Amino acid sequence: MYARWVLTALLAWPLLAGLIVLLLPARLAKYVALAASLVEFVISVPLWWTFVPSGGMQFLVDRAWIPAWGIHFTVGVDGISLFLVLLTTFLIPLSILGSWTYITKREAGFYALLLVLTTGMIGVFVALDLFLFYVMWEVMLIPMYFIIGVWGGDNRLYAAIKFFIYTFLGSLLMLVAIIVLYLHAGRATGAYSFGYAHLLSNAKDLGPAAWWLFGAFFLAFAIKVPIFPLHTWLPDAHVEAPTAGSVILAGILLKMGTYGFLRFALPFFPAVALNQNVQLVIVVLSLIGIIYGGLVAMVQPDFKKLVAYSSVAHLGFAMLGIWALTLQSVQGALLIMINHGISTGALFFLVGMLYERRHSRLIEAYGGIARVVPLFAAILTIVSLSSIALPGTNGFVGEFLVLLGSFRTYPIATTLATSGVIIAAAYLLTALQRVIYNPLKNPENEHLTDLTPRELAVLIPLLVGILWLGIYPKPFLQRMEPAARSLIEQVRPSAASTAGQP
Amino acid sequence: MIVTFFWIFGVIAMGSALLCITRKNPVASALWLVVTLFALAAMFVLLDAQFIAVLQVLVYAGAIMVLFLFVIMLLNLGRPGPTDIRGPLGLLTATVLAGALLLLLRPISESALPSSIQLPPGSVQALQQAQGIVGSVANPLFGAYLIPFEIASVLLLAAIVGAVVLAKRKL
Amino acid sequence: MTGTAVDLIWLAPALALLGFVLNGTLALTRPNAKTLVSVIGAGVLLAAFAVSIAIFSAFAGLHAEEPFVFRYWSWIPVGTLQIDVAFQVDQLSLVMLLVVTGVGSLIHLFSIGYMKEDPGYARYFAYLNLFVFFMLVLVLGASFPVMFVGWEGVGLCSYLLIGFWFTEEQNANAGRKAFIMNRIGDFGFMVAMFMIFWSTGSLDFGTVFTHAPNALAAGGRTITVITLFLFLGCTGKSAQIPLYTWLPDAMAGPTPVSALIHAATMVTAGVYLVARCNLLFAMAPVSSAVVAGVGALTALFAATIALKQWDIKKVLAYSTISQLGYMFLGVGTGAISAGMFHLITHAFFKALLFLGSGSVIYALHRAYHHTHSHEDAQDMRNMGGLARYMPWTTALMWIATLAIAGVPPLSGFFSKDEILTAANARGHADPIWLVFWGLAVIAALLTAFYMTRLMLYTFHGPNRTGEKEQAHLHEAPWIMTGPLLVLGVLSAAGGLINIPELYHGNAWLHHWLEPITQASAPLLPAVPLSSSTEWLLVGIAVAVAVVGIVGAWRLLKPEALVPARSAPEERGFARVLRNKWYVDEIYDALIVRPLVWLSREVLWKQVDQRIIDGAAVNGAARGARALGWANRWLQSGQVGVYVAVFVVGVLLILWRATS
Amino acid sequence: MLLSPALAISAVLFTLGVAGVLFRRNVIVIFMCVELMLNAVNLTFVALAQTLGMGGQVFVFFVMAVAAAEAAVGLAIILAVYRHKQSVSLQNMNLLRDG
Amino acid sequence: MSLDPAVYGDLLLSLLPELVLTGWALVLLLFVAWRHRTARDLRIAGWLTLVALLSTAIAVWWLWWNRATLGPGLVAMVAADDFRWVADWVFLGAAALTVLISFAYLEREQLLIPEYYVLVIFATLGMMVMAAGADLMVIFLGLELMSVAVYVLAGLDRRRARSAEAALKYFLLGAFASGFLLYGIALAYGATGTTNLGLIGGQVGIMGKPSVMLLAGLALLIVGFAFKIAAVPFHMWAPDVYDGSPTPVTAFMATGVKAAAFAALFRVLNQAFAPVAAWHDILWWLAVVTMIGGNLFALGQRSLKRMLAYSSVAHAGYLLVAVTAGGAAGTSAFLVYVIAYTLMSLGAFAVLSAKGRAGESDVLIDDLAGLASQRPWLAFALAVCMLSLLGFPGTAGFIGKWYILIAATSAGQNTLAAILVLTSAVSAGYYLPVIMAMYMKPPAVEAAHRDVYLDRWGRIAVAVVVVGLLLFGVWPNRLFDLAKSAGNSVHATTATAATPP
Repeated sequence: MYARWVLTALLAWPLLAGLIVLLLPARLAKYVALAASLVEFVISVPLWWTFVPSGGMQFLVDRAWIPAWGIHFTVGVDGISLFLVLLTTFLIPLSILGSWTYITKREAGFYALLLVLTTGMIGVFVALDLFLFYVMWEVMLIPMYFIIGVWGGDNRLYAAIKFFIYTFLGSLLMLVAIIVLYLHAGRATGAYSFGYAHLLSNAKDLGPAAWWLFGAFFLAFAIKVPIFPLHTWLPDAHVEAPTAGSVILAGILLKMGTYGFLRFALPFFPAVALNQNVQLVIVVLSLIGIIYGGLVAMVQPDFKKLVAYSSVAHLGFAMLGIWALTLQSVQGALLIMINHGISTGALFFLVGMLYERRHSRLIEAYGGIARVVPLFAAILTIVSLSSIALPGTNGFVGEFLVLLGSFRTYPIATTLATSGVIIAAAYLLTALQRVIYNPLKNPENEHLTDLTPRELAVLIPLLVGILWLGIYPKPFLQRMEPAARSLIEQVRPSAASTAGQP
Repeated sequence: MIVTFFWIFGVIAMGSALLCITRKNPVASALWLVVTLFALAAMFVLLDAQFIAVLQVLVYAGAIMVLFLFVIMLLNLGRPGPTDIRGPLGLLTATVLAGALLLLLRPISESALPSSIQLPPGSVQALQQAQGIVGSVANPLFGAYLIPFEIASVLLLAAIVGAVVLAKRKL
Repeated sequence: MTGTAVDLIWLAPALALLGFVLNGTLALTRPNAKTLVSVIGAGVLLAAFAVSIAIFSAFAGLHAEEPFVFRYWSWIPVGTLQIDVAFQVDQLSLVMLLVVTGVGSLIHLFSIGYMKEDPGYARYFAYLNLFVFFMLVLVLGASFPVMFVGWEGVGLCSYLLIGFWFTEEQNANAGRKAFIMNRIGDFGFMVAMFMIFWSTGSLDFGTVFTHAPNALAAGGRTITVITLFLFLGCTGKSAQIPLYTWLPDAMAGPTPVSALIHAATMVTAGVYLVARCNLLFAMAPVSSAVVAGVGALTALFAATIALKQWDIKKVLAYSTISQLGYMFLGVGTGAISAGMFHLITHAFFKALLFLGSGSVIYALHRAYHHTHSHEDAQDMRNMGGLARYMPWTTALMWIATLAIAGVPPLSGFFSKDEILTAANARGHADPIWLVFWGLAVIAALLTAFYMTRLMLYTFHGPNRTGEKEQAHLHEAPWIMTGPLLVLGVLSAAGGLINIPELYHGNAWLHHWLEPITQASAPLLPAVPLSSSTEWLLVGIAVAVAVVGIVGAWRLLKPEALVPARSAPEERGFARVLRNKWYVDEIYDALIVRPLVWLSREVLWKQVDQRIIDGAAVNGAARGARALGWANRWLQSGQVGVYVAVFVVGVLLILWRATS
Repeated sequence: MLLSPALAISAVLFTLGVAGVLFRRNVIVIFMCVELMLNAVNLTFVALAQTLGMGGQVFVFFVMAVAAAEAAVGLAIILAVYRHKQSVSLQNMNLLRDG
Repeated sequence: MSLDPAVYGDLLLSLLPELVLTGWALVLLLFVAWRHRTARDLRIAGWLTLVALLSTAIAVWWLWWNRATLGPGLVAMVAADDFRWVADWVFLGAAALTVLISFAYLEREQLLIPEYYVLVIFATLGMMVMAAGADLMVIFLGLELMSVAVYVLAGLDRRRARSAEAALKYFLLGAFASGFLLYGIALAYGATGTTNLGLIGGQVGIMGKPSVMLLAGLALLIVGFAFKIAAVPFHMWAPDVYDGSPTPVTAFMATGVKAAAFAALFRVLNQAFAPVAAWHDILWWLAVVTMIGGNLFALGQRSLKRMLAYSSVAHAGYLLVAVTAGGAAGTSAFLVYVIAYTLMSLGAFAVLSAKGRAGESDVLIDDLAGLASQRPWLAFALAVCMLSLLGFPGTAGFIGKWYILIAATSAGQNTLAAILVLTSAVSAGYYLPVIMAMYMKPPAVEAAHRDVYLDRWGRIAVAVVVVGLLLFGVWPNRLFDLAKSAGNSVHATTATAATPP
């Protein structure tokens, strides 16, 4: 087993590095930050081999923090969180490299915040103490708030505060719910602790309280996902944020919502979550997300907004898969979470690179540039295809699994959801055509420079990920399966036995 | 007999209080307040609190009210000026609010004290017989109530300092 | 593992992929290394073709009844869902393999000449190789998902190649349209896959077809829905009603592409799918009827449109759609071998026709290029009398025309006749097929007519290209006419692979495919036709063809034609046909525009921006702030107000306490 | 026997004090009304002291001290304000307000 | 160490801190009478004050260390328990921080009034008396002592009409409110025959159904305290007075005065009126309207100082939740939160005092634009304070809020908890703009913040605040132990109702 301290290190190192970077002169900042993030990645990589798929929660660390309330510093990963952690450590160096020339003011602060953000995000994924989880959940809010607000676009202040208050509002009710759970468990057992396992095992017989507790958790996560109609913070935040911000927002932050559902909302309140009406509502909302998100994306004049709305659609698939609770759908949802991180991240990078050259995110500002920047065009095409789930790319595996799995539980809904693949093709190919194909009308585009080696260095890893996950996802699926299985068994004992069987 | 007297003084007190708050001239108000205070002093006597009654006359009606009048004169508000009584709307609101307050305070006067805490009737006089009128107040004051007494002294000191700070001509 | 050349099956797609990788790299790095590119591009295909032949012969030697499945790696293993990257070698896939690599090689060679001048030469061959790769994955895939990889992959390549000259907006549009319409089909394919998995527990062809009979009630609702969804996929990929409209637009791509993708191979994938799943379709009579019916209808419908097209490639496009209709009629009828037979012969003569038209266009294009004129090099009204300038092409294209018209003994005659016969025979079991047969016969008449029209206007009568241009009209180089020759031979003699017993042939293809079809055979109504009836049908078919050709020859007056620029607009019914029954317009008005309008005006501007964001979100924020501001008139600095509020508070508290 | 009349009277006086504060704008008069309120409370204390013991009377003693202290400070403040505004009317005390 | 109230020695010992502070007050008074001309005299007075506060704190610590309790009889005028000691530390800390930020301020504003420090000490003394008082009489006197001193402090800046007006408004309404308080005391006395909290509690216990007189008394008592803690609807003086007073005084009012009033309220309600159900209901409503009102009204502000004033109202609402929750948990939560609140609120005012001129009433939130780029450390400090006020994890404010939530929910007050968090979310609407202005907006003019200045002492104060906020935010354990023992000390009876261990 890999060193026990690995998760602690993953949490502590970026924070430390962030503080150091903050004090560095601007010109050094990005180099140090990049180095730090790479170190972080290197620390995290061995998890991949040392992780034991059937080992449940592992790399556990459990230290008393605030004994007065039974608060512990408890961290660990299982098949669900492992990949989100790796995704985080994978995307951060790329984001730093991607901001190399994009960020021109207060570099030190920017990169420091990125690193602090890393701690927050990893913390959310590995926390096994609900207090710790909540703290991390909030902590990652501030850096993102600053990243949008300080380095964002013209309308950044509005976007930043909207993002903050939206998330904050949702999470605060969850805070109350957590405390109620804590007291419930405490009264039941006499042991007062925020430990995940403890609360989970004592979340039974909540009675009607379970309903509004679930509601509180649901609100917090639904906003993050985001589920229609709580999604309107997303386009603003995505559009205004700097490239790295958008990448991390889409790549990781949104996953916290779906992760929250998998880790907390479902296992804690299975009775509510599987209640007929609740299922209906959530499935319908996911469907709306898929179709509505796609249709709205189709008519966006702003490329970033388009990608933002496409995220709504993608996450809709994930939600559907999660709630369908079959082995295939859940693993598919997990894959979608990873894929979306890679593909959408790559899309945002590409848009950002275009923006750096022409300072416009509007689709009609371009057109016909495939002739001028063939490499860019080729990569943009590949990424778009992965985003519309072309077989052979990562996108397909996830969507296919989700739909196939969900079909068992919700045949009609899934059939409707499948039409999402048509819409996806419609909006992305249209955008693709209007950006890189068509006559090259705007003379400013005549002299666009093609991708630089640095930009390639950012994109190549993502492309590798796209193809790897598309052609040989087995290593991922293997590592997820036991976790997904046990989750399903936990939530729907009946579902587990039949999961996958016809 | 006593009750009647008590009521007489009570009515005087209330009447002059009413006049105090309705006279437009501050000086008049102040003087009517003095009348109220005197009436109260009389009632104190009827309530076996002669020493307090004396203090009432000396400290309140004497010192404090003189201070008031002094300020009024100093600020030269004695001469007839624009009235400071609020307009009809203000008065209406005030009356309504005050009426409501009185309504809510009324039950208090009817509530009888629990017998457990009541001293036998006349025990106060007995005490005064034994320790003298002043002594009966002084004993607790310098015994059980020593601490509040000292705090009061500090309070007065603080007040003096404050008054000086605010009032002295140059800073 | 058979220990024979069959094991090398992975090599065929691998070669194509290699070609793509190399050419792709060249396209991005050294786009002008044309010789290298052409060597790689065509080379890998020829190699693949060689491999295919080797495999074919090896396989034939094994006399295998069961398909060989080669599993390479586990792709998507989740619970009981075990999808491997696996290829299946059996009679059916091998036939397709040969067609794809064979015709593919020829078209690659042709392209070397045709695309010589093009700046995107390397990119073109990269795409072409990639297409072949995906096409091979499609036909070799041993499970629905793997097949689906190829299925969408070829769609992608067709998208890229249609929009190859992307600087023309309509080309890019055509590519997009093709992809999206294919996606509609793919949607059906996916849903079908889900249902198949949850009803049979697997997606491997082998397992599915063995479990299907027990897992699914023949003629039941599930199997019908499954097959209908599958067929939806086919209509998208194989351009059948209602999803055919992308194919004519697809002619925007380079002509060899039209030959390879939109005539010979990709568009037949649907037919292949139905053939592959013949058991499932056989279990669902309703679906079979739908398949056959749609096929027959498409055959006729497309033929009518082809009557009035002026763009030579458009004519061929509609004829392709119509011929695909025949194939679906065949496979829908249950005559798998007939359908496949027609698929093969069609691959030959349609490829020939396209490439021929390609060299015609090439010639005109060059001519116009010399004179710097911007006339339409594809409009038949600008052609005429080309026989004088390009005899080879003319001759070869006549062969193809007669073949497609169904004139004996050319290949098309046998295949088409077999389909008609099968349909007619099935008609004796359930009469609806007689209607299909009738439609198909009329379509045959029209086919003969419009093809003759095409030849007539293109190669005969006076030349309308222009005085100056005529000097520059001449035959295309050998690298282009060579492949034409080969295809000419195949179109002529292609029938040999499946001469029916009627003519004491050995019906080789039919027997070859029996291992594939035997499972479904017992489920189909067997109606043996008396040889007299068969002869009658043959007679009808031939008569129809002859009538069509002669009729066209008599009725049409190439001399009367005027060049495109000065041509008058058609009137009446002709105009309806000219405008393809206005189907595109109808789709646009009924589906596309409303959807876009809904998305932009309602969903985005109203629901998203005004209602959710404006009213709910910002509204709440503004409301709270407004309440805050509203406090200012209380907080006016007037102590009187403060006291009043204070007293109100006192009253409330007193009241709550004492009551 | 005097308790409930005393309580009633003091309640009335207290209310009158409050009413006065509400009626007037002149700061000094308002302050006087506050004094009136205090005296009303004193009456309650004294009346209670008759039945509950000397504690009440002692309390009145302290109230007087407090009243004196407040008077000293309060009047000083009033003077300070008057220096700025040449007025002791609450109407003119509106420098501090929202907005 | 158990002290017998009957023995004068013990009694004096139990009052040791107050006596020490009084002694220092007299010393300082003499010094002031002797030297009151120059700025240097002023500074010396300030240092003396710091020494005074420190020595008092040590006295408190000594008593705390020896577990000094005043018993056995309940008849004592003052209580000696951990609650008192902790509260004393809060007051002394608030006073000390106030003094620290006063040095520069007084000199800058040319307020060369050494008596200022004397008054600060008197006010602190009053607060300590309030926290100590086990008898309504003592509490009342302490409250008056504090108030009288603070009235004067509010009007200290005599050159400015705003300051005088603030003093007047505070004084008038304060006197008015203490009238109600006094009446409440009288009625309570009448209903129980005593003013000693313990005895009242006993009486109420045997009384059974509380009499009207008692309830009315309780209501008026609550009114009296509600005014001092600026609870809606008795809050309306706060914005104006805070606005007009010299900023250090404002800080002192917002923290010390509020804390003292709360401390007294706690003692009164929990020791004298524990058995009376009525007050829970009253305070529930008071808390709700205060939270909602305070936060909504704050949204409407553009002046930073007024915004902070309203935010202090909102925080009074949060603290009221702790009172409503009651029990030992409520008390501990209250202490933790009040400590956090004192720190963050003082920090905010400290930065404000550095930014502004002439009473800062003119500093708008947008005037902070670009502060981060020109005064990064100040901006950081203010940002930390804002986040802490917002109740953001990692800061003491969050820990405090969390504690209050636990107390409330464990008392079954889930609705109250929900309202608390929702209103906190609203508060983001006015705390964030401050951060936004500092970090995300460019300065209006080049030298917008050139004259922003904190002297050494001010910096120390701000540093203490920031470190404290972050430290308690991450490592609150010692704080909890303190608060818990203090909480239990007030609740000999009601301790460990349904509270987590």
